[in-house]
Amino acid sequence: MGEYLAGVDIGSTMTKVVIMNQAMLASVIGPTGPEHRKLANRVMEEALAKANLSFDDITYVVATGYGRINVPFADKQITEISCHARGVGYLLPEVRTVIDIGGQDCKGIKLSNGRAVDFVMNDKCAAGTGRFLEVTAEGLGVKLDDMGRLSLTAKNVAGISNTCTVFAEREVVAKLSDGVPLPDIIAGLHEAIATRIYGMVGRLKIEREVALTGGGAKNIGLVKALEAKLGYSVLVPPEPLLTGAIGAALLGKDIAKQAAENGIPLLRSELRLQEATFFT
Amino acid sequence: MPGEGAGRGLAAADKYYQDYGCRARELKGQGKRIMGYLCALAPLEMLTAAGFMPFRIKGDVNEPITKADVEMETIVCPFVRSCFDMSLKGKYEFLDGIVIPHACDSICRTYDVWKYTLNLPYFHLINMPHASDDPSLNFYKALLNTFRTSLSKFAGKEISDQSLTQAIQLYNQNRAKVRELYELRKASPPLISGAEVTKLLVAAMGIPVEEASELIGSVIEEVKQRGSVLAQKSARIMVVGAQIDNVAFIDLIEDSGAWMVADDLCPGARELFPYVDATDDPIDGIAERYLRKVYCGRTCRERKGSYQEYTEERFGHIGRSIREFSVDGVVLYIYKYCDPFGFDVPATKSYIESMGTPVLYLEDEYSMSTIGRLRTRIQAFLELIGSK
Amino acid sequence: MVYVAGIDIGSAFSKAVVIAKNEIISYHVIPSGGNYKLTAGEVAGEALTKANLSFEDIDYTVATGYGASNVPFSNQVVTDISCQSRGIFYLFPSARTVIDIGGQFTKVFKVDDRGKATAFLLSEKCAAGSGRFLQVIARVLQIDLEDIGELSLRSQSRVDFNTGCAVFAESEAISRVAEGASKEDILAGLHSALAAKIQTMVERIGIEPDYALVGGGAKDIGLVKSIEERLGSGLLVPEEPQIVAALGAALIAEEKAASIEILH
Amino acid sequence: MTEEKKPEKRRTATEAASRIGSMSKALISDALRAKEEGKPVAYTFIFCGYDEIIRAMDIVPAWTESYAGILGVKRDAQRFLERAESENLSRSLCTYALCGLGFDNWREELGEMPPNPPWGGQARPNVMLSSGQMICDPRYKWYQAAQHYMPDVPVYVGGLPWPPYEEDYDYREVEGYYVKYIVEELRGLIEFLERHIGKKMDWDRLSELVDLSDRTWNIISEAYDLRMAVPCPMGTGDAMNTMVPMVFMMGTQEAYNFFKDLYDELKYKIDNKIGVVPDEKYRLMWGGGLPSWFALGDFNYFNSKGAVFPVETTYRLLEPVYKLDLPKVSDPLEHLAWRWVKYWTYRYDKAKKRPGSHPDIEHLIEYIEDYKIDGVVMHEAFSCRSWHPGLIWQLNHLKKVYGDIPSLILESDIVDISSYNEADTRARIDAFIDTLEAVKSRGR
Repeated sequence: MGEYLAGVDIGSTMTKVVIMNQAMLASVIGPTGPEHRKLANRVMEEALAKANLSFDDITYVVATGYGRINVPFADKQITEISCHARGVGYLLPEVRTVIDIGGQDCKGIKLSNGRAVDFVMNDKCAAGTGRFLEVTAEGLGVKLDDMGRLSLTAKNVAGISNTCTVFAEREVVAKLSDGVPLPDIIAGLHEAIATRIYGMVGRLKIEREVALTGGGAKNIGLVKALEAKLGYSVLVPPEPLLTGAIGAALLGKDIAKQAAENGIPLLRSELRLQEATFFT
Repeated sequence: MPGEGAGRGLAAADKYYQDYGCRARELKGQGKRIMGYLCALAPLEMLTAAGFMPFRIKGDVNEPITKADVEMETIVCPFVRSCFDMSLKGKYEFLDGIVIPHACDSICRTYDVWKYTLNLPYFHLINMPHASDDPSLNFYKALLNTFRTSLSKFAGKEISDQSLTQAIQLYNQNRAKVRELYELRKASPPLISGAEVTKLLVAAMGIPVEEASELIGSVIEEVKQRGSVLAQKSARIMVVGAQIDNVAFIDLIEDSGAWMVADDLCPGARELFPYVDATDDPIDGIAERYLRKVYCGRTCRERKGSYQEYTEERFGHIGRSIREFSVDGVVLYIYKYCDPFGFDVPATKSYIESMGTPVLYLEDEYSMSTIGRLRTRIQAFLELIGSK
Repeated sequence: MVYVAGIDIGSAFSKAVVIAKNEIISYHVIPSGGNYKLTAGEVAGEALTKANLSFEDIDYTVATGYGASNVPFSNQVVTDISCQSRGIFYLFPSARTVIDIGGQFTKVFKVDDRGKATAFLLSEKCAAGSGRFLQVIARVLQIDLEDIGELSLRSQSRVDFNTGCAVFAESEAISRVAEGASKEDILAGLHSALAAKIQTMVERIGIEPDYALVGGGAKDIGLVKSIEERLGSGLLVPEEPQIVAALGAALIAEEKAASIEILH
Repeated sequence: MTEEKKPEKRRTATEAASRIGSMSKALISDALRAKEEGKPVAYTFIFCGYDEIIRAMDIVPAWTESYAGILGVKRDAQRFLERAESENLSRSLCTYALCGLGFDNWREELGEMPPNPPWGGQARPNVMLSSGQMICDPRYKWYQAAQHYMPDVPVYVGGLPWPPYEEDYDYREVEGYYVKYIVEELRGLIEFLERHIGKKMDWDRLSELVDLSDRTWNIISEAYDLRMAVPCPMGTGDAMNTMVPMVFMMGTQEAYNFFKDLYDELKYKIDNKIGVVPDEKYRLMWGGGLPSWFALGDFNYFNSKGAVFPVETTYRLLEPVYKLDLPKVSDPLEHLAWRWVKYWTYRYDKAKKRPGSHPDIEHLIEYIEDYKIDGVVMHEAFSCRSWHPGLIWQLNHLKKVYGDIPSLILESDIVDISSYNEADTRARIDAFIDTLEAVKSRGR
């Protein structure tokens, strides 16, 4: 039957939208700017166009992520913790621990039959988040996407002592000037961030299988560094950026199903999709 | 006469909370002497018996710490730094002195910084032991008598056993009121919100004990009269931690769809539930209470028997509250740089979880700037409890 | 004519100053980039070209700054605190307290009546409250670093900005914008947060006017104003606040050159 | 995290200091051997006041701070810190304790030592001897937390406080009950040990050891006083080594002999004008804070700039016993108690003589004058609230009651290397040397 669910995940750096019914129909990923609301609408429209649907075809919209409150047309806000859990549980049922490395935070989530049972989160300090790599990549004059590949050619990993992202940046630039090979430095950065993440997520008593999601999962160097810490290989979903949005859509589906079963009408947001910006 | 100047009910509590120190300032104007103190372990009965109005120094999460950093390292507990910052900024200009119990390193090790930076006529460190065996208790009694002598010298009046006994009664009545207040939280939904309780208890730290008891009493009446007006929410939360003297964090919990119905905090149950027993020498009862009845991480309880019994001895009161207040989840809220509570986290967490109660451990910095960041954690924790 | 040069390789920008007879002949500023050695050559080369000189014309070169050791052609390396003191003394002999807001560190130091540093303080081991704060924000708000100052002065109601981390200043700014705060108010908030930290450092080292402000941060009129407010005193700001250390290095180089002359 | 490159072998000025490596290694292996031979091992703290008692009962001490420090020196602390973090212990807590707890947690989980532990690892204790004294909170919290991983190991918590410095009463009015309390707590310790180790205290032996440690206090003071000489024969860098027999071997003949040798060596160096640095330009005092164990090389860096450290307030928690005017008592425990209280109150009278002064300030002034100090260097270790709060105030107050003097506060940690950056630290040292020169040249 034509029940369409939408999940909108506004992260600190990337915004993702998926539209699903039985399977995923459309997904859009775009950078998050200062104007969340405007962006949410734009990205949603794009996704709808891709799926040849209009907003009225959508049964339920769940917003998640750091900007979730800025999605006027969402029917419900749910934290990224629950959404990632639901999304990964759906994509990779065997997973017990999720490590999500976002642009400005890092989460560890413990799963038990597709639901979050415990979690840890870092967003106090940029060390251990994607920003750490972004900033240092800038300092090195390297494209973020090349970091992973480059680090794999490291001969001997350079030690990065500073955990403060800003100081790490100056530290790596100094190392570069001292003639330390680029790959060694980048490998050192991955080592440093993997260490921070491992220390934090370790609080959950990590159990296999482990899935890696978020932008960090696209960085092969970081994946390898984490696998080295864990001592075994991790699973990475086909599109690691989308697990939150997929989970959001699925939770929307659960809510719709629940309502139908209890024969109560589905509570929906008054606001429909329209060009809203933070100025208005 | 008691209660003079003190308004009534939640409105008065809110006024004293918002304008913390206004009553002390007023009384100072009327010639009352005000003695500041840091931390729940200052023996208030002694201050009151000496004719002072005890005034609890608090910080301010909304005020960035600036002046304090000129004299004090930033590796000190942020709550203590904020208290010091407020004092330096003249927020408590009405104080005649400050009494500081040897609570933790952050307080004890900065004693000289406080003493030599704030020009106040009186300072005294009560060098409370960390051990709690009998020799420690006797030592503590000796300390209290040294303090008694020193304080009466400054007060210019002898602190008689009789005045101590009266003070003890006043504070025990106050503690009874607080217990009565907490009864209102047992209903579901609670009759009074966590934010309302915290505001009231903070307000009470800044006014004379008789007025505090009356204020709490008037709030109890008001709340009973208004009946069950609070909405039903998804979870009943207990907060365990060192000191919370503002509602920002509690609002965060209660705005996220839960009620805070119990605590092991200062100000809160940990500090305000224990009574002082009537003893021939009032010092005995006071010493026993502050060293052995206030379950603060800074006091090392003697281990008798197995480690499990020891854990029960240390955290049993938390377990009892979880049952009595039918708590669904506990937020373990610890400040950075807090040695007494920081080292307890693994044991506290596993004790509470062993009761089947989920725990959210948060390390925070005593600043509004972090509140936003905690929101997602709180909401996720509540979703997690809800899906159980 | 004896020409000497001062080279300052900072973590964000590199500067070169050429002087003769105690007068600035030319100077140049470029971003430090990823290779200090190349940067050093480039910035010095540019300054020399401006002065129609070549490396051969330079009698003595003093290098300073975070990357000083990477200046192959320097005769001597001198700490940036000594160079800045010397430079400030040349520009403002009355300055006793100098505030340097650099790329990542904020430094406050005392200069005596001979242009020598007698005490100093550096900001803590975390970039909170460093100049980096502003760079990050400029990018988020899609404005030029140069415009930050002017904009902030138009603030109506300042946003209280109190993040722990310079990098997260970015996300905090983003959410403030999302909440509808204006760029002006956000910048004003940042400035006051930074100024508060600086005031603390000045009080720690001991208040002593006149105050001078140098480093990239001194180009930010909004920051200057908000520091002046907090200190309740005006600030001496050089026209080119970024080149003070390089200038001082050059002045020290000139003294060296002179003393060598005497030896010969 | 990838560890920093191992530090270059640090140069020591004295032959005595160069012997320390093997001595501290021996301390670790003693505990391990004791385990094998079924002898009792006790976790305990430096300056716990228990030394003579432990030695007299043939209990082998495992100094948990020492092992954490060694992990720091070897730049191998991070994995244990991470382990502790995974246990929900905040990284802002004492990193000695975090290393120790990380190690305990790991060892207990494996039932054997963690992978390649430096020097064979930290032996599992039979008892843990906490201290509810005033030095720091981790001294009672650390082993309380360790019980979470070793629930079967009994813990003793004894209180050894000292009177705070106050104007409103004289410490002599209270020292009596402080001593009484300490004696009771030490007696409690002995009962606890007799109960759990099943060995009686040999009181005559205890008296001998107390007498030996008195003499060791004296010889240490006399040896260290020799460092007043110009040029200075031994700096703080070396003192961070020679603290080993002082704090881990008190009450042993070996410690006494070590400092006797040090005394002779320093005498020889002075007679032959052998200084730490050939051309001594600046005499600095290490005026507060524990060192960064992974960066002791920084002392050599100071030396390379012509700066020496003739004296430090750190790891010199003793005075010549004959200066403490201790009452004559027969009970060795009472003697220990008096020595403890009189040591901590040693400069109280002095402080009362100088308006607005304080014993800590008097301590600094005394050293500045006795050792002809040009500048004060301190280290603020972020994870330790024992010695590090109050440093800023001490400097401010010193300048107020005594006079201005160049000062530098370094910021890092005792074992957490992620708080350290060599380039930045040395840049600060360079700048400080410049200010010293500027101030000195004014004087001339």
